[in-house]
Amino acid sequence: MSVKKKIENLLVTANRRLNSEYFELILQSNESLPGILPGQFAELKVDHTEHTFLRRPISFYDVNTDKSEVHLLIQEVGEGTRRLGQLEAGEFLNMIYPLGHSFTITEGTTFLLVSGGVGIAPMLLLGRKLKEAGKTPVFLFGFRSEKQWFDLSRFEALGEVFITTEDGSIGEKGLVTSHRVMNTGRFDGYYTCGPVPMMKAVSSIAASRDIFCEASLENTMACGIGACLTCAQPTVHGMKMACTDGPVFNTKELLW
Amino acid sequence: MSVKKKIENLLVTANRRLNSEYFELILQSNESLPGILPGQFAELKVDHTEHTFLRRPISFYDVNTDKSEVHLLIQEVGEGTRRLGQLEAGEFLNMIYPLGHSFTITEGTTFLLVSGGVGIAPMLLLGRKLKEAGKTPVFLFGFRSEKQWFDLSRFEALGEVFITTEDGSIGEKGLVTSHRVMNTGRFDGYYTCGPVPMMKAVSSIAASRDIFCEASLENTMACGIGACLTCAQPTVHGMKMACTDGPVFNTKELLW
Amino acid sequence: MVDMQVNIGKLVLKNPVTTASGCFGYGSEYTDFMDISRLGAVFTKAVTGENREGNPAPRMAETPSGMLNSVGLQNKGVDYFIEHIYPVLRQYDTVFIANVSGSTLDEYVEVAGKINDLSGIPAIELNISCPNVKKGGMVFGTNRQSAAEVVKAVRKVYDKTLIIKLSPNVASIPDFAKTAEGAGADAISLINTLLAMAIDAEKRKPVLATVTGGLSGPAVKPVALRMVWEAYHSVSIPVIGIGGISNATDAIEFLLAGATAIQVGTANFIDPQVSVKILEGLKEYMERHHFSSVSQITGNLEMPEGFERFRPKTF
Amino acid sequence: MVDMQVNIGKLVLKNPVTTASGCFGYGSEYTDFMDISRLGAVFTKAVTGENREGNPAPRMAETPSGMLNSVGLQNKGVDYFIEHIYPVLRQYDTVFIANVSGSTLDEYVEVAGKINDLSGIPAIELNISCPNVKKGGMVFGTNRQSAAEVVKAVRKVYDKTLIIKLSPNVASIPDFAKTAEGAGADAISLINTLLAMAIDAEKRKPVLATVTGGLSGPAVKPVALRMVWEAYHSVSIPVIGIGGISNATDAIEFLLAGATAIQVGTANFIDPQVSVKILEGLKEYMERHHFSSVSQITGNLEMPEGFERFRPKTF
Ligand SMILES: Cc1cc2nc3c(=O)[nH]c(=O)nc-3n(C[C@H](O)[C@H](O)[C@H](O)COP(=O)(O)OP(=O)(O)OC[C@H]3O[C@@H](n4cnc5c(N)ncnc54)[C@H](O)[C@@H]3O)c2cc1C
Ligand SMILES: Cc1cc2nc3c(=O)[nH]c(=O)nc-3n(C[C@H](O)[C@H](O)[C@H](O)COP(=O)(O)OP(=O)(O)OC[C@H]3O[C@@H](n4cnc5c(N)ncnc54)[C@H](O)[C@@H]3O)c2cc1C
Ligand SMILES: Cc1cc2nc3c(=O)[nH]c(=O)nc-3n(C[C@H](O)[C@H](O)[C@H](O)COP(=O)(O)O)c2cc1C
Ligand SMILES: Cc1cc2nc3c(=O)[nH]c(=O)nc-3n(C[C@H](O)[C@H](O)[C@H](O)COP(=O)(O)O)c2cc1C
Ligand code: FES
Ligand code: FES
Repeated sequence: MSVKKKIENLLVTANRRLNSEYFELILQSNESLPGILPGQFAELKVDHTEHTFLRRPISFYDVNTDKSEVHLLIQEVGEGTRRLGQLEAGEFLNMIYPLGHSFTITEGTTFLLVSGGVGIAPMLLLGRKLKEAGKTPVFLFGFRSEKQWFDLSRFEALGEVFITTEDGSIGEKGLVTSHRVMNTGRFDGYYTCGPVPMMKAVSSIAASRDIFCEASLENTMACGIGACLTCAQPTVHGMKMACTDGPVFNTKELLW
Repeated sequence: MSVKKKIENLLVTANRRLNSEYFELILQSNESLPGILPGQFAELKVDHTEHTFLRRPISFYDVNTDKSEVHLLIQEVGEGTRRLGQLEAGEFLNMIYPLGHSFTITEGTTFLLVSGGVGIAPMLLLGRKLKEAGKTPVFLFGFRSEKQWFDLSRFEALGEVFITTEDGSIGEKGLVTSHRVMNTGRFDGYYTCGPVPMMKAVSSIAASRDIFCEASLENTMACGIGACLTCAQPTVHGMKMACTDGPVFNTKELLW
Repeated sequence: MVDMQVNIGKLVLKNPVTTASGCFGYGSEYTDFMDISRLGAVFTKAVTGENREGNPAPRMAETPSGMLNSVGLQNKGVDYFIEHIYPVLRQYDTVFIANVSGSTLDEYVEVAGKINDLSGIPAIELNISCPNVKKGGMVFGTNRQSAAEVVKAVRKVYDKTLIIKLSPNVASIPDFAKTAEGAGADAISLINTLLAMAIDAEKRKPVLATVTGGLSGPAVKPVALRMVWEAYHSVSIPVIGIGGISNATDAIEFLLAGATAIQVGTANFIDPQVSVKILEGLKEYMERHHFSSVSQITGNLEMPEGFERFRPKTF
Repeated sequence: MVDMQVNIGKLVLKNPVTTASGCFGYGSEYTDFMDISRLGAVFTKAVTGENREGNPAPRMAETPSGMLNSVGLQNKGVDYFIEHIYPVLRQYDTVFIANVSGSTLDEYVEVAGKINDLSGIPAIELNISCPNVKKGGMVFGTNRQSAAEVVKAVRKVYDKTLIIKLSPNVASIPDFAKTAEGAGADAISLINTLLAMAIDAEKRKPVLATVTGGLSGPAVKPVALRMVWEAYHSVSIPVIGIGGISNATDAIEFLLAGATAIQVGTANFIDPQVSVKILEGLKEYMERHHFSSVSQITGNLEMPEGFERFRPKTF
């Protein structure tokens, strides 16, 4: 049973710069929020410019049901995200949501949530849902450098947090997959989001340990609602759509 | 001898709303201004949007050489002028200027400057130049209604001002061409800017009186500098370019 | 009250605003956002003889005021369509028109023949213009003889309203419009996408896995408008206008150029409610301009004096 | 230091960044904004046999990420060009390439022959693709036999570098590219504008006095890129890429698709300094990607695995 998708103008209540690349956008609905699950995303309308035409898909970072607020964590990579970064409190943002197939809460007790860069975005909501389900989330975040780091206390409130940076400027130096916590047998499964090579590496480790693993993909998308068939993802069950069958897939399914 | 054209980012020092349709944009150069003549225009860069791609040609309304400031009087008619209307003090606007062939200061002493709607824009600078040249400018402005009217004291400082509105909400009711001042023989020539039917009517009256008449045209333009040949204006001397041969033409020349 | 009804072959549509194939799924993807029964019709995504996986990923590239796609007719085949999708479509009070595609003449005939038996599908749109498949598709749409053959063959097995969707990747639209009409089409629709390409300069690779794809969106509107105008003056069957339509003004431009109805494609991705907004804008325009029937707009374009002395003759 | 030099036929250009015909006047319109001798070349506006008034006004319409023009080859004719314009061009340290247009085969031959005698013009671009004139222009560019005839005839009287400018308004670019090569062209340039149309819905009139015009600007870039890529793989003479190039990334995409040089057209209207900015961006890219010579970029595109299994064969 899927929640009805909405198209709505949400009020920007805050836009916080987290570091030189990331910002956190807080948007408020004047209705009660539909149920939003970890790993789901929204399609945001950005200005039509020389370089932007389609909507931009962005995961839910956090949800505050009482305040009818959603939080998005966004990295500036191009014109679309740059414009989103310029939004100011009081402006409105048109958004289609909630979209996509979420992470699965499965059997087992301890899970490692592995992200690279802004792939951290869906992990907060996921960590919270895991905790609510009585599980133990452990976070492992890879950043390029300290420059991508920001205050992680919201994650720390939910579980242990480990960090790696490629340049060693903070946390362990190296890639997430070489972090010692990945070499322990304490996890019943992995959840991962970030660059494809990283997710593939995490998925291989999961396969070698024969444990559960889900990855959230970032295929380019035109519609976000299953209508255009452009976000195709090859799987062992044939071609799937990242926007409706995903963006979260069990890595066993993926042909990538 | 033509002044060198510049492409420059000018500082918006003020953007004043004059009425529900018109605004006055004041822009400052950090260099000394090139010589700007009445009837000349600038090509303004507007954001690339769904509906705007090319620059927008706008006449000079006023020039303050001491402050290196230019004033533009703009009517919101579409997306481009709407965006210009949203510019705020402190922002920059890219502009190519000064462009085009100006009004001619000719023999005679008393001249009627006839405009319709935002065609009023080039008349202030023209009135001032005429006055400086020892002539007597008289202004006749046609507006659709009171809604297009704004404080005309800068014109009043230069000469008599007559107004007509189509609905009679201010000034004489009717078109400029039916205004009594047009039926007097006191003028040595007319200058006109506004809707083509109005300018044609003014030009016919000038012809019937055998007096001087210049009109400023608003042909659509792509480049504004004589390179694209899209702003063509048929004349008795063949096809002319409104951006370089005009926008001001002697109405005797025009085939319109 | 303005009369919005339009006729296309035997088909009567309650209004001229429809959605384009491949850009509106099977309609159900949009029911959360609008009442799809307000549309004149929904053109479904392509149906082929057999299940097709479509093309490899990536299949999409964003371009200035447009996008490229290389979906490649992904669908589960006509039998699956009849068994599983058709029953769902029947639940809506909406006219569904099946977009029929294929690689061979026989495949087109097979699919059209099977859909002919579905009482709830009153028309098909024969897609002889897909630029994204190796065989068939555009091959039929860019060769007059093949186009004539496939239309004739389908006409034999299909007795409801037959719409032929033309490719813009040709030198002369009138040639193909006339070919379709001569071969028995009840209407033509155009344009399908323009064959195009995107490159990632940093990676030094084409963006699409298929290298080339089809361009759609506002970028193509001026080309589409010209082709619809040419087609309208070349044939006497109705023309359905497609290409970059994103608001009511765009839709009206196509009607003025000669379209009897229009399809909204890519614009649905940016605003899933755009088709009903277009419908409302069209009504508002008709009232403002005192048109009592939408058919009064079709081809109602005042021509500049003596324009034929200057432009190249294209029809 | 990166080597920016490129060869086109007998012609050596100091860099691959040039400006497109009809979009840069005779160069002098831009000297207030930039040093035009920094450009690889300037393609002049069209030169025809006799004085031409061009088309009636309006000649311009703005479109999403693009524009239509219907200038119609306005110019004062080849004799005026030789007497009054050529002497001015000679004063610049810039390579000028004359864009030669006509209505008849004889006119092309006459103009080319006369320009052959000008020592300061090392190449011509034969415009067989203008969509904006009733006779000639696109007619030659959309019919292979006429195209071959006019190229052969001009080749006989013109012994410097002969560039043929192709029309995008055809079904197969490779056919025309090969035709030009076979008939003796030293290089081909593409694309000219796409035949298109704009309508004013409120006035219910076409925007252009000629009804149709040529679409240019970023909107056409994906189509142009595809055509340049097809042309590159069809012939062994150099290809000059044109169509919507507005920044260095766009230019690099065309080089990667197979262009030896590029022309900047419509973008000059928005930023008169864009061509030198492109030149600088290209140098920066070459340094970042460790290219020592710009020729290393041409056609240097990594192809996705097995793409030929999916896309329709276009060359
Ligand atoms: C389901 C989903 C959820 C996402 N969640 C988030 C999120 O929570 N926070 C966040 O910052 N980003 C997220 N992304 C990625 C985000 O959508 C893109 O970064 C954004 O669309 C880029 O837009 P732009 O205009 O800024 O950049 P563009 O100018 O479009 O692109 C700039 C660069 O980014 C690359 N790029 C563009 N789109 C994508 C994409 N979808 N995936 C990978 N690379 C891309 C381009 O190739 C280019 O190199 C998500 C993507 C998907 C599909
Ligand atoms: C030399 C010159 C000087 C000008 N000076 C001024 C000035 O001082 N103040 C001022 O407000 N305007 C002036 N204009 C007109 C101004 O350029 C247009 O109103 C503006 O470009 C419209 O842009 P837009 O994006 O707002 O509207 P668009 O969306 O481009 O057009 C909106 C409506 O305005 C019409 N329109 C667009 N361009 C023109 C044009 N050039 N002439 C007539 N109608 C047009 C369109 O057909 C459409 O109906 C001048 C034009 C020229 C050529
Ligand atoms: C993602 C996508 C998928 C499409 N799939 C089909 C298709 O299956 N069959 C078809 O005839 N046209 C297909 N088209 C073409 C559209 O129906 C339409 O002709 C084209 O996109 C131009 O209209 P637009 O600019 O409004 O999108 C597709 C277009 C897009 C963007
Ligand atoms: C206003 C204008 C005038 C043009 N005149 C000519 C011309 O005289 N001869 C020619 O071969 N091409 C002419 N062109 C086509 C351009 O040279 C170029 O091929 C086309 O505009 C595509 O490039 P762009 O998108 O960068 O503008 C003209 C284009 C424009 C916009
Ligand atoms: S983005 Fe359209 S189907 Fe997934
Ligand atoms: S606007 Fe380009 S020549 Fe006048």
